[in-house]
Amino acid sequence: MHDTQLPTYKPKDFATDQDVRWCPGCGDYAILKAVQKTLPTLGRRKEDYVFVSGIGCAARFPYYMDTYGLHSIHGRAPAFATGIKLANPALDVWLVSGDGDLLSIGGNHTMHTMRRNVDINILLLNNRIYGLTKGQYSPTSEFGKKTKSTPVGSPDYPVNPLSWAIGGGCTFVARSIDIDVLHLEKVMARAAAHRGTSFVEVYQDCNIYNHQTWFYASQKKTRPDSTIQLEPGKPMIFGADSDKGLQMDGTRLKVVELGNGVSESDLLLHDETDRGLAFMLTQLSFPEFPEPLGIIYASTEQETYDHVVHEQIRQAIEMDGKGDLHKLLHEGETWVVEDD
Amino acid sequence: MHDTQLPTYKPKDFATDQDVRWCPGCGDYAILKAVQKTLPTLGRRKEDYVFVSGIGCAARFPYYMDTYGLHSIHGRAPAFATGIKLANPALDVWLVSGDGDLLSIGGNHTMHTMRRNVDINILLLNNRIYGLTKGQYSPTSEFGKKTKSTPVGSPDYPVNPLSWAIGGGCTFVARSIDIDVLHLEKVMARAAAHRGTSFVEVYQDCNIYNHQTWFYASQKKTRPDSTIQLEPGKPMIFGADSDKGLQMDGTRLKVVELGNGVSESDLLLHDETDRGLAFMLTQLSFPEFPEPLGIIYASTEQETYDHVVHEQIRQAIEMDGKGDLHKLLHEGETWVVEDD
Amino acid sequence: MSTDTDTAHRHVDTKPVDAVAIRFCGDSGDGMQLTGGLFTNTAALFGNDIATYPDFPAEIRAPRGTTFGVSGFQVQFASTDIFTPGDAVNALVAMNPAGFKTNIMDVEPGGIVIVNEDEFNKANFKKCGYEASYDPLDDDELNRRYQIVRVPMTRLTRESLTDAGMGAKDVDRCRNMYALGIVCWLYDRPLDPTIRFLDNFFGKKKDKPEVAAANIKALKAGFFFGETAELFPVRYQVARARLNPGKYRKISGNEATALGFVTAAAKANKQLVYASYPITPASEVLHTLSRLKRYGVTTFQAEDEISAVCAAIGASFAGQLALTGTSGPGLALKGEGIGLAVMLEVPLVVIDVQRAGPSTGMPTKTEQADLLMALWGRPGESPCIVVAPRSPSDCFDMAIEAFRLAVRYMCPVIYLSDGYIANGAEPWLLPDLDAIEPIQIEHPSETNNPDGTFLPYKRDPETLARPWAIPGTEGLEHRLGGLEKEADTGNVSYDPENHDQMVRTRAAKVLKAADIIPLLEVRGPESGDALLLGWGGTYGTITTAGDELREAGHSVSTAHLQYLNPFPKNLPDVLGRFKTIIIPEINLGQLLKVIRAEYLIDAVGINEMRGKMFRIADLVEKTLQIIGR
Amino acid sequence: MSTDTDTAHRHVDTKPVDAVAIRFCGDSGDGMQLTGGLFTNTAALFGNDIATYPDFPAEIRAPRGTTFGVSGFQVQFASTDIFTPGDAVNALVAMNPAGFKTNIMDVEPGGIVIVNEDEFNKANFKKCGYEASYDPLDDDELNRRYQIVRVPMTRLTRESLTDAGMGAKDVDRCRNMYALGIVCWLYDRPLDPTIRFLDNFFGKKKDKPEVAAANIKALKAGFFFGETAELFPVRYQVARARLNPGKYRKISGNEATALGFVTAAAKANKQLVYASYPITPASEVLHTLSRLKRYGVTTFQAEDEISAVCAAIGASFAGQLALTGTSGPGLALKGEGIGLAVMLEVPLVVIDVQRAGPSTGMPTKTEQADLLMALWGRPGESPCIVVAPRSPSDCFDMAIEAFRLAVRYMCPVIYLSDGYIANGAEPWLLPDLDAIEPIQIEHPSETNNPDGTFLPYKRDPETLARPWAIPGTEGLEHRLGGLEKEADTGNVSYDPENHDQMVRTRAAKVLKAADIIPLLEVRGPESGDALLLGWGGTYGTITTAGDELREAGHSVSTAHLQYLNPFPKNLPDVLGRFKTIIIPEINLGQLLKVIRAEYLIDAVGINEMRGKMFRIADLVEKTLQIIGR
Ligand SMILES: Cc1ncc(C[n+]2csc(CCOP(=O)(O)OP(=O)(O)O)c2C)c(N)n1
Ligand SMILES: Cc1ncc(C[n+]2csc(CCOP(=O)(O)OP(=O)(O)O)c2C)c(N)n1
Ligand code: SF4
Ligand code: SF4
Ligand SMILES: [Mg+2]
Ligand SMILES: [Mg+2]
Repeated sequence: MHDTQLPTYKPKDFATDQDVRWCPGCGDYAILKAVQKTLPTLGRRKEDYVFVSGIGCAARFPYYMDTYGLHSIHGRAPAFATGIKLANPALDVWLVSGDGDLLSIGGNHTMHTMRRNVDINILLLNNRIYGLTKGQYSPTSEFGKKTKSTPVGSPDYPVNPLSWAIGGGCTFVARSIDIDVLHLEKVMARAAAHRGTSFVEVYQDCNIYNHQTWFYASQKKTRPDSTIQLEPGKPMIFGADSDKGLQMDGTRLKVVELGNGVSESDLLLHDETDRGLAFMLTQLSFPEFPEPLGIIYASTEQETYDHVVHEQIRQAIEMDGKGDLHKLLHEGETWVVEDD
Repeated sequence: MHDTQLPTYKPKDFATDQDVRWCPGCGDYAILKAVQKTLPTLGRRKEDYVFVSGIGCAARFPYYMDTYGLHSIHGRAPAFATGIKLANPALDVWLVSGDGDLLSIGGNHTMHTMRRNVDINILLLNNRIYGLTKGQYSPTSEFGKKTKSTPVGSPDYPVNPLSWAIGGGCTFVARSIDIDVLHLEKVMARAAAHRGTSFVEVYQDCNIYNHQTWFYASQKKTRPDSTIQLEPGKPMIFGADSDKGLQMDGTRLKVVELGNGVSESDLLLHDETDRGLAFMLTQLSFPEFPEPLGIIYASTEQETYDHVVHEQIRQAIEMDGKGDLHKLLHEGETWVVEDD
Repeated sequence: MSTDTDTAHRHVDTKPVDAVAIRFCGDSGDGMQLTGGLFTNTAALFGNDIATYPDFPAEIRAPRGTTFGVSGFQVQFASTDIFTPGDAVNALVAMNPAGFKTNIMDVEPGGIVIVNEDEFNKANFKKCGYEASYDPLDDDELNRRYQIVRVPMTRLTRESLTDAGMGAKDVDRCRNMYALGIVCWLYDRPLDPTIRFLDNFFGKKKDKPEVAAANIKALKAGFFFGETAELFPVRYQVARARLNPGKYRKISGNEATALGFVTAAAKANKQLVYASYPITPASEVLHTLSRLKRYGVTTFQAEDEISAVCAAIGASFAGQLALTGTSGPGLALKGEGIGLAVMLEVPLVVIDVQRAGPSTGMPTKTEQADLLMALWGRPGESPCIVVAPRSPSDCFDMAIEAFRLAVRYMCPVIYLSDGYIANGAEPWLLPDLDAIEPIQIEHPSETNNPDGTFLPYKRDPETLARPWAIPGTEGLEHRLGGLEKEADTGNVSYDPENHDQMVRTRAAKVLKAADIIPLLEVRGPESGDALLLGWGGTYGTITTAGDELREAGHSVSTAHLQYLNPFPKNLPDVLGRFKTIIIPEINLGQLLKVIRAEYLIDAVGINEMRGKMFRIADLVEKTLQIIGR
Repeated sequence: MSTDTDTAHRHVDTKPVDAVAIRFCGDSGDGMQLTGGLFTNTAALFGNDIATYPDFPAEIRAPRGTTFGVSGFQVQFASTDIFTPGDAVNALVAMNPAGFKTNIMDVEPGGIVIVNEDEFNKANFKKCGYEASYDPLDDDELNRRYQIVRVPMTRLTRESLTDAGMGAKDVDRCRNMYALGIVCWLYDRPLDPTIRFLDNFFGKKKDKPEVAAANIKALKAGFFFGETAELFPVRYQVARARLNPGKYRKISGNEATALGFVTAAAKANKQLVYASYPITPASEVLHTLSRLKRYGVTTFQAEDEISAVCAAIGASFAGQLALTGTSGPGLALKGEGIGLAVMLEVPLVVIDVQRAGPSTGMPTKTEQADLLMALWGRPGESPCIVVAPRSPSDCFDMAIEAFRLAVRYMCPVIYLSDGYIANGAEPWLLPDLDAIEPIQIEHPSETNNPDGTFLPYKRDPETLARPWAIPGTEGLEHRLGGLEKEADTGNVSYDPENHDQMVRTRAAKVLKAADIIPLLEVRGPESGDALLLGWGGTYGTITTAGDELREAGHSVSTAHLQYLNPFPKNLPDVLGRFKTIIIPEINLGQLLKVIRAEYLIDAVGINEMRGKMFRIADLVEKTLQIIGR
């Protein structure tokens, strides 16, 4: 079916003819653009991509990607994605959905997909609200947040998606931001390269029901002090003047100011493979701490689920040969009734 | 309804007349006994306890407790428990169920209950297998484990229930073992005292389908070297001869031998309120590390969900008075049609 | 202002009409819901009977000018009793070409179409998919068919607000009030109620008196424009309706549902625990109830529908009135939980505000296709009581009924609303709270067995209900579960005879509810050629169609089932008195199936699946076809 | 050994009988399933027709000696065509008082009851709830009613194995073989097949030749005991049956289900992807398929049933044959997912091995009460094809049928098995694989629109199915989803007419399946007084009852529906030819409802909810009551 040579794609080759129906100003536009820019760089054929989603504003994503796509039902996208990989592990499956979809109704499927290490890429478009159903609080909404369903404030403590992913055994955990398309592209390229489940939280602005919720982390002015860019092996440094950093203090992370005897070389180096450190990093939250952006955790120690499953089949065949259906049916004790 | 004085209960006051139908040798018996021994010490009335469970061998628990009980459906016990607390926060709700029930089909409800910090006590009877359905692998079964549904070995990486609980925001996380009734009682008493969700993993032997899975941690001979008893503020020491301990090594925990210049005072002290440390502790697994027993994490910083919800109601009434239904119906623009 | 409107009378003739259906349409950002709502209030306060239906776009904020971003609001106001927002639109207000394009075919021939001419330009034609070279306002065919009235509303609004001191965007936002002003003039309606609202809402609540003033100015400008511009040859007047005397308010189905359940809890002396997960078109019930904490309401936004139904069952076990609510996809998820409630025999009410399916379907559109799922969508023999409100205000009454039955028969009750009545509104004669019967609940405090033990499944011989003993009660400790229970003791039992007996008892108990369910009433003669039998949100439409058929001399009566399981006891009688039973439904024939199976009657369905209400005219026509006239 | 058994003939007379039903019962630990299975093999190899049914306890390992820990296994073997394990038990083997107590009432009057006398002691009486002072073996009434044969099996087994060099526990474990030996003697059956098995299983597979030897010794000892002890006045002999010639094996429904689906995949040239979550009584399908990796089977044990159905749909979208399986509570959870498959129009088969409900119910017991859920348990108009195997071996054929239909009509097919046929076993005439028609699948590789685009919802005019284009195919990229789709393009559409059309098309497509569904066959005369119409696992029982009724001179025929949606095209014809239609079901009348609604026939139900199969005698009697004889 395939010509042997990979065509050269442009971002617009991945755009469908459907009108994009998000609200004006929605953060999802930028993310869509970033994905459409990233795919041509990944060296895969267009027909091998499958975009899967649940239900929600974010979950409209597949309609705008000129690849194979499945806009499924609320919360179950990870299960569909798993099924697709079981049926055809050669496909490159991207799951794009919202915080309500992947963490509220779909939290369990997301978790089990992560722990199994199914080889898919998950983009969690986190706007801390239910957009499509017009503004109820989501599992990432702040405690006390007033929304349509919590007129005097949310009584739930939010879940921290990245801590939960680390705790649930995910092998690749990262974070990016809607408005920073370049950063997004970089993170997505790494996610795509990861074998196993990659889980990328994207801070996304819902222009209508939760506008500016991430502005502290996304706007030029406040961003340097409220976030920290992680680079593998590099010291953890941040601040508008690159004058702050992170150090270990016993069992905990602390913020230190550079100068006064503290230099860059005294800072903690980022180690993507250190799960304990990764957990601590995901726990950092503004304003006490800068919030980490980039690849927080990436481990290649585990096999992917789809690989193991198909390897078991391959080995079974290798050991005992391809199954002979006739023999299978005739297994066990049989007897013959003769023609009288 | 209540006499004012609390009756003095004995363990057998909490036993029903129903035949206990677990297999001979099942670890659940010891846990049942421990619970029946613990309740009389907690200072609550019998009629205020509600035991809730899902489906599975472990989930038969409520039938054997002479309290109120709800043997619900598979995986949903946390939701029933939440509903009970919403309806009547004065009740003392215990949720007892298995690893399949609470982590596989019920993982999401468990997680959301924990992050909301609903004031219930969860006992996870973890036998790393589906007992009731006769021996399929569970989310805590080891990678490669051969079971009825995985004849050549499980292709899933297991979930670590305690890491996942910490990552999901649980405010009380502990571990105990079926055969150590005294330890169990101690842990359960602490769990009962905790305001918010307490999550106790109990290593439980399934005598029929997964016998001896925890023997390294439960048997006298191997236990001292394969587990570590955590005590708040105490050094982390373990081993048959109390000759080993844990220290921080940069961002990671390491095992050290005592002697040769390393003394008890060099060991890490257990701090129940340190979530990052707690995460690292839950990651320890035998044989590389001893597995922690006791209270791993306990934080009292958060309010309980049921409290917040009922407090919102109380405050609403305090501010604007108890609602007047007549006024409510007559709200907004009304008009009168006169008799002609 | 009211004097102004009086003086307006001299300019043109006023023609009295019985009823008028107006539809306002435009972009989601054009404020059509507000405009329609304000006109509705005006008509209601004046004393008309009213019925409204909003038509939201599926998207949150679709790009401006697209057809899928069109928001509409229809109101019928009348001097007679009306039951629907009307079939054919007598007057359309179209704020842009997309609105015009998607709504024009619903306007009656000769109907008035008021357009904001300024928006009819090439750029906008393109956005909504008209050929660039085609201006629908110049289309001869359309101009022959309708009275198209062009008003440069954008320009006129701007001109009237030159000195308002507001930005262009804010000025343009007042266009809807300009349009409303024109409509108020055309239908001879006072501006006072709208002015009052604008003052309160923008002036007081939002603390933006300048916005209030600008809107009021635009409103008046529109009114005076109608008066001066002589665009309309005649004004219309719809006299007061003869409604039952009393105090009224306008209410939508979802609001009435929320208020009904709150009232049920009050009448039962209980807290209401509402556990739900947001879903269109049911979310509003959650929003409304979450604001009613002072009225003894606890709301729980669960992580999903399964959690919601299970939490509700937990709350019921613990002794409160437990309610869960959703739409079709959520009801599918609740099936296993509802089955447990059947087994536990605890009271539980489940709201399903039906929407167009299957699967995600068309979430903002209405349908009646969840009936069979409500009846039988659970494993095993798992009977539930099923009720269905028939109009927005009926939601209030049926909500109370639902809990009355759930508590009396200790079982789940499924309450089938739909998008049409949930979002539609009508005048509601406010009930006398004292006249509503209390909901009797008795929680035992004593054991019920001579030997001193408690038998949680010992039944009341009259209702077959078991006692509702609740945690916290000394001495009545007991355990419930989903395994089959032994009669009386409730212990787990695998005994064959016991199971047979329990299955039959649970079924018999639900059927018992027929003892207290009101008999089915027939509108029109008690016998005749045909009976139009309906259920749920089609009430208004079917009733109107029936009335029209009888007026035209046909022997057609109507009846509407609010109780779908069990049926009213007189249903077979009623059915037997008509030659043909016709069952119109917005599905492929679900009640039809039940009626045929139950009574072996060759009933005939009228079935449409268009995501919206039947047209009355279609019902009339199809009925005539069936009865062969 | 076979020579030994021959010599046995001289001791007592041998009486030829047509059929014998034996039930082995005892504690779960007593190895009754193995014993029954071995006897069945012996009978089958001998050439009898057989039918078996195991009766597992609900508990994993209940405490020894309790009634709820009793495990039973019934086998009927016959020289005639039989369809059921038999109503009344001709011979009962009871290894302990609990087994005796729970099974004795099923033995026919005058039937043989062989007991292990050694276990009949006070301690055991207490465990199973007999009064301590009461020894049932001494009960005059029981001794009058049955031929109770006391054998001190524990002692005799021990004695025979004194020199086996095994511990007491292991020795006692051989008692079941001792019992089997007695039974083999009584029914004149060779020991060879059992000895072969014991050698293989214990000797080779488990590498415990001493265990094999001891068991064989006990087996022989039992046989000789039968021969010597003169406990039985007569031996029985059941001649070879006249089965259709060919090669046979014994097969249970769950096994046949697994093999059928594997065969379907092979015939379609596809991988089988089975996504499931364990649940009684369906888990065995997962266990079996998980061992068949070499046959192109991928199994996925999902985290729950929702994940399982969704993964299956994903696998189907990606182009494999996708299967999911569960029991009632799980089917409830899959409803939303199945609805999506209806909308996506992808092939999917859903197994429901029904068990007694509602809710958790009685998981190890059988029932037929999920039919209405299978038909209608989803929101919106969401039609599925529904099929139901009628016997263990029929599971193989219907599994292939299920996929043939799913693939041809691009829709979900629900396959309703039940606990009775899932666990029951019968001889299976091994099929000729080459004679099974291939399942044709065509994945397009070219666009289907002259303009070069791909129309994923362009239908085949004959089947109304859409093309199954799969990811990885260049140029056919497309997006599917649960929102209503525009005809042909599959784009999201809220158009009212389109929705109406799509709803009707999906329904019409499912009805199209009637084009290739075999016509319903009648057993007995083609017309008459009554037709017993059944579906699913009741086939054997209803057929036998019908045969008996006809033999007794009644004008009663039988017919069994394997296709429940759509029905075979000749069903109305068939129904019209009988005066009374009687529908026996293990539910409260579910097929009955559908038949009544569809054909307005006053069919009558025979309904039992005892968690087990009808008794043939009861069916005969109730039928006679209904037809008034
Ligand atoms: C079973 C089911 N329950 C509820 C819904 C309604 N629903 C649709 S999207 C959504 C939440 C959307 O929130 P999120 O996933 O954060 O996406 P966003 O719109 O914010 O991008 C809900 C509750 C549904 N479609 N299906
Ligand atoms: C909806 C549903 N799916 C599946 C089942 C079958 N089932 C019952 S218990 C169980 C798992 C039990 O495992 P676990 O929770 O670990 O309990 P254990 O028996 O090991 O104590 C399963 C799959 C069910 N009862 N309901
Ligand atoms: S509602 Fe929010 S998330 Fe949804 S499209 Fe609009 S801006 Fe984006
Ligand atoms: S199967 Fe295992 S977990 Fe279940 S009762 Fe038996 S020993 Fe206990
Ligand atoms: Mg969101
Ligand atoms: Mg378990």
